[in-house]
Amino acid sequence: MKEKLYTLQEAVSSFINDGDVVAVGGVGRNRSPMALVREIVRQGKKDLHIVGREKGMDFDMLIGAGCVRKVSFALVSLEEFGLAMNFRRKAQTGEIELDEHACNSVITSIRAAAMGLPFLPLRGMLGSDVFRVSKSLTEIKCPFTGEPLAAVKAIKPDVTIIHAHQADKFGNVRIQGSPFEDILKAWAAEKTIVTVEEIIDHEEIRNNTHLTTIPHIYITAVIHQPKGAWPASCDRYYDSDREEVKTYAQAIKTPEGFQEYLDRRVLNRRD
Amino acid sequence: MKEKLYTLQEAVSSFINDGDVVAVGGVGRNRSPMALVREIVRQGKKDLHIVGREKGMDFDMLIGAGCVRKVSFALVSLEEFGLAMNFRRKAQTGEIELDEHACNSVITSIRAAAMGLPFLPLRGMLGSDVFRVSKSLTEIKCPFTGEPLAAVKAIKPDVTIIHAHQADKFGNVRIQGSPFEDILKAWAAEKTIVTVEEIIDHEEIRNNTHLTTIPHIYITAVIHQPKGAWPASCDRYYDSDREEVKTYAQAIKTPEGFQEYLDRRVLNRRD
Amino acid sequence: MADYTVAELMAVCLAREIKDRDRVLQGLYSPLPIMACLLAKNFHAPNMVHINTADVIDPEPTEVPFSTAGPALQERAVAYLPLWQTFDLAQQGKLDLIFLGAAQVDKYGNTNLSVIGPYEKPKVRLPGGAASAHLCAIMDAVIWIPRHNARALVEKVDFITGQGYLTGGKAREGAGIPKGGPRKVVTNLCIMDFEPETKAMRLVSIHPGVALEEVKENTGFELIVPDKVETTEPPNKEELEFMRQIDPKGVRELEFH
Amino acid sequence: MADYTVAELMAVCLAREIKDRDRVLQGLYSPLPIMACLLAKNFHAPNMVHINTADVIDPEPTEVPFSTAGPALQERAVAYLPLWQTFDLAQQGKLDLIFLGAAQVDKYGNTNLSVIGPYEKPKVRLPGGAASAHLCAIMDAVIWIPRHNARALVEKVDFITGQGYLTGGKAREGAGIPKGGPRKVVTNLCIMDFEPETKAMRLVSIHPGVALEEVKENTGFELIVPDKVETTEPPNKEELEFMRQIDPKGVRELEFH
Repeated sequence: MKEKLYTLQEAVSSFINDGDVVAVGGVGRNRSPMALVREIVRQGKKDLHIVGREKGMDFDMLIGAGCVRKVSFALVSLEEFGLAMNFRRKAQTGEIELDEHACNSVITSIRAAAMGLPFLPLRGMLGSDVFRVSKSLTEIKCPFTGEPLAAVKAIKPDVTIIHAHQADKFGNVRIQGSPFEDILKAWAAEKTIVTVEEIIDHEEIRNNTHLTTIPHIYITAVIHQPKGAWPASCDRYYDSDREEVKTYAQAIKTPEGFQEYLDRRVLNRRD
Repeated sequence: MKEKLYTLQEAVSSFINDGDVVAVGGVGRNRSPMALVREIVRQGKKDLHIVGREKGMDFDMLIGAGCVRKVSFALVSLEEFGLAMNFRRKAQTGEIELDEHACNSVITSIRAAAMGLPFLPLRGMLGSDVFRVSKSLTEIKCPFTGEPLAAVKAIKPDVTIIHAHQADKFGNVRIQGSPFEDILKAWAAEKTIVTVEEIIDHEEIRNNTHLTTIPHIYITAVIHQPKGAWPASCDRYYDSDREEVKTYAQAIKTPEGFQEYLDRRVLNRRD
Repeated sequence: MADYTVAELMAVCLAREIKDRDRVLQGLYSPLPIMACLLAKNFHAPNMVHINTADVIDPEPTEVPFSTAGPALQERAVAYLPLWQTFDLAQQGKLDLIFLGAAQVDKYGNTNLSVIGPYEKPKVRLPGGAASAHLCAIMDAVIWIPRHNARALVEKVDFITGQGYLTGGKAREGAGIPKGGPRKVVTNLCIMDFEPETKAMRLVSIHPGVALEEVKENTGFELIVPDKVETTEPPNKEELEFMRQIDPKGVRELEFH
Repeated sequence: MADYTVAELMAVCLAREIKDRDRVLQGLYSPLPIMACLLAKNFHAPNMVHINTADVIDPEPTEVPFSTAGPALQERAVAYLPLWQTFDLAQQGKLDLIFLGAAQVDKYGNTNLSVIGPYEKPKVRLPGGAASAHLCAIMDAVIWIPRHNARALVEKVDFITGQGYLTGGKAREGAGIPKGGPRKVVTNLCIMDFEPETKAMRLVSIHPGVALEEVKENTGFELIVPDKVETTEPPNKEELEFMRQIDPKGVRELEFH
């Protein structure tokens, strides 16, 4: 096994390239890899194709900061704090390309890649305009039963970014709460970068085989980043910081407000 | 949640019917649900279609005892103790129908059912005579890339039988070692019967959410059956009983020897 | 004046759609559905299975959190269940009910959470339909609308995110999605269902204190009004006490500010 | 007389096929492959990834168990990895090597573990090919044959369970399975590979004390014999000590009794 400890700066500059397909961990404002997101913004990555299911501030910030070319998603929202205004604005002007999905079709596109397949079949989707307008979905017939199904095109991430609870220096990772699709995203990607609350001893991994949720073969870089999900929650460690999300939700009502937020909370700050 | 504690006899008589598709847990001689297998033999179930990946004494005994109509498998062998002679004999005479697979194609047929799909695509298989002769496999083209793939027909078990380590009375199950495909098989089946080494308190389940490997919604019956895998191994509880497997391997060299073994070790004995 | 809020009334209406042993998925930003699940489990449907977006099954939260995928929703759960596995369950036909929010719902129960205006050049880009385009095709859904008005209840949605009965009648079957469909629509004014033949939306009951005219005026299409329209049964004392105890911060009111 | 057994020699030959950082799957009833994985990891390939049929990754067993899916093979592993996930990895092209046993192997490296005689009415029904029909189509394999004779090494297998180079040359590409293929065949007499153009089996090295004639006589087809044939490098003292220490019960000898 290879040691894989990096700083946030090193990992983002070494393993994320302009134009990459980037799958982003977490759901809503829970266990989102926000420190990695902010570092991507600081490093000014461009033309990313970001992929996730139900996303919030992470997607909105990357979109607002101009890092994004294309979005594969089922929902982008700030939950009770309202709309993801950067997403809305850039979608309305056509500055970002939308690859709209249902939760399970975007999950299935990741799952196809995780299984090493170019597509997977799916029930449902038929009859929805999401299906009708999508370039990632088409209709097929089961070769055995003849029944109509949706086919979902695989999305293979160049990089997956997730925040987890613990890892050893070799990249044996423990998620100690809701798994979301983080594990599928790590399986599917060429490279996976994980920030963790704690670095634990390798012996601890060996002594508790059953607690490892993602083994080292799926992990490219491990970053010790306590509070790396902030202002999202990290199960067992901290809840989401509603005040910060509210501040963000207020700020993004205008492009100027968002830029001011970025300057203050991201660009002139280090994680 | 419903209480689901049964005796071995009740569970097999209530939930397994002649003609059922039965997925059998474990691999080789590890965590095979042998007490359930023996009870199926004692109750004289007929025309079963048994499904597993790399199976041993469990499949051979069910086949030898005349419970089986069809076998979906990738390998049936007693490992270092040699051939599964009941399997061999009845395959050679045509008394059982063979649905031969590779490990991953039989797993994928279960996985398709677990995903609620009539088929799944698969890489590989092409060029093999296993593929050529199979009624469960056919060639398809990816609707997006055009590449040739195998399609695997779903096998939906009527019943899955597994042996696990612990469960509460509601059927929240803990597997504390190699998962094999037991979890997929439970997800896929209409009904799942599990024998366990220990019944644990429901509070213990609630206090350690992360240790539950199969939640109650997938489980139909829980049987407290210590040594329920014997003579197969049960990780952390006991290793396989090589003497017993050797005795079995000797016995099955002739149909008479097998019948004598059945009488002595299965029919005139209770688990 | 009633001693309950409209949020509390709606939560109870949603809860009543859950039968004992039902398997129910509660999604992200679903303050009323989470109340409904906890109410059902605590009162009339103790064996319902509550699956949530925090990826657990049957949690026993001490207090409802603001983010309905938040860590508090893992509390005392019997197992983790990744959402993709819940979707597998739905594809197997083993998930019984989802609750569905929408910016627009039309006469045939189609829902829109994608765009107002044309898809490629939208007037308003909405957040997206989350699970709906998948699940609405294969199972039962109950739709909740906190603001019943003619912009939310429309003749025809601008974009079908979640499949209702499409153009009504047998259109769902024709589209290859015979199973399920929207069962009820619960709003701040009333409860509606779908007439079995035409699959057009039909009034079931009106909330206490609401006039039939108010419902009609705020509905953007001609609602079927049967001869007999009930008054919605309000929450009882125990239900109210339970909600106030498990939700002291008022998560259930989030959509009504 | 050599101070090592042919099993030990073959284990070392298999081990040498493992490069550092290779991801290797070791299957059920695979006494030599398990020795090969542990040898490689302990000596020349410390960063190889050992994935096994006990569904774990990188175990550190104290002692090799008889069943190569046995609980002892979970010891000190870094994680559980269900086999279906390992197959997903293989489909992604991220598994580097498997070892493959066979009842028959032919000139083009096709292997048979299904039947002797016609498929529908076999003379002998064999146990089945386990992972081979899937993995042999998409990755590199090394085949081990404990008894090199003309019944095991045949002109043409009765049934292709595991894909080799099919009818040789570009036949694999033609069948839609361009990647991988058998790399080496290690027997109790020698090591063979496949001639790059015709994909026919070719002698690489003969084990110490074995005559070329013995190899030829025991091979059921005309083996390509290059001008220069090496003698197989025997296990060294450290390798032998390691094997005897980690395998005191002689699991590695199981196929040679």
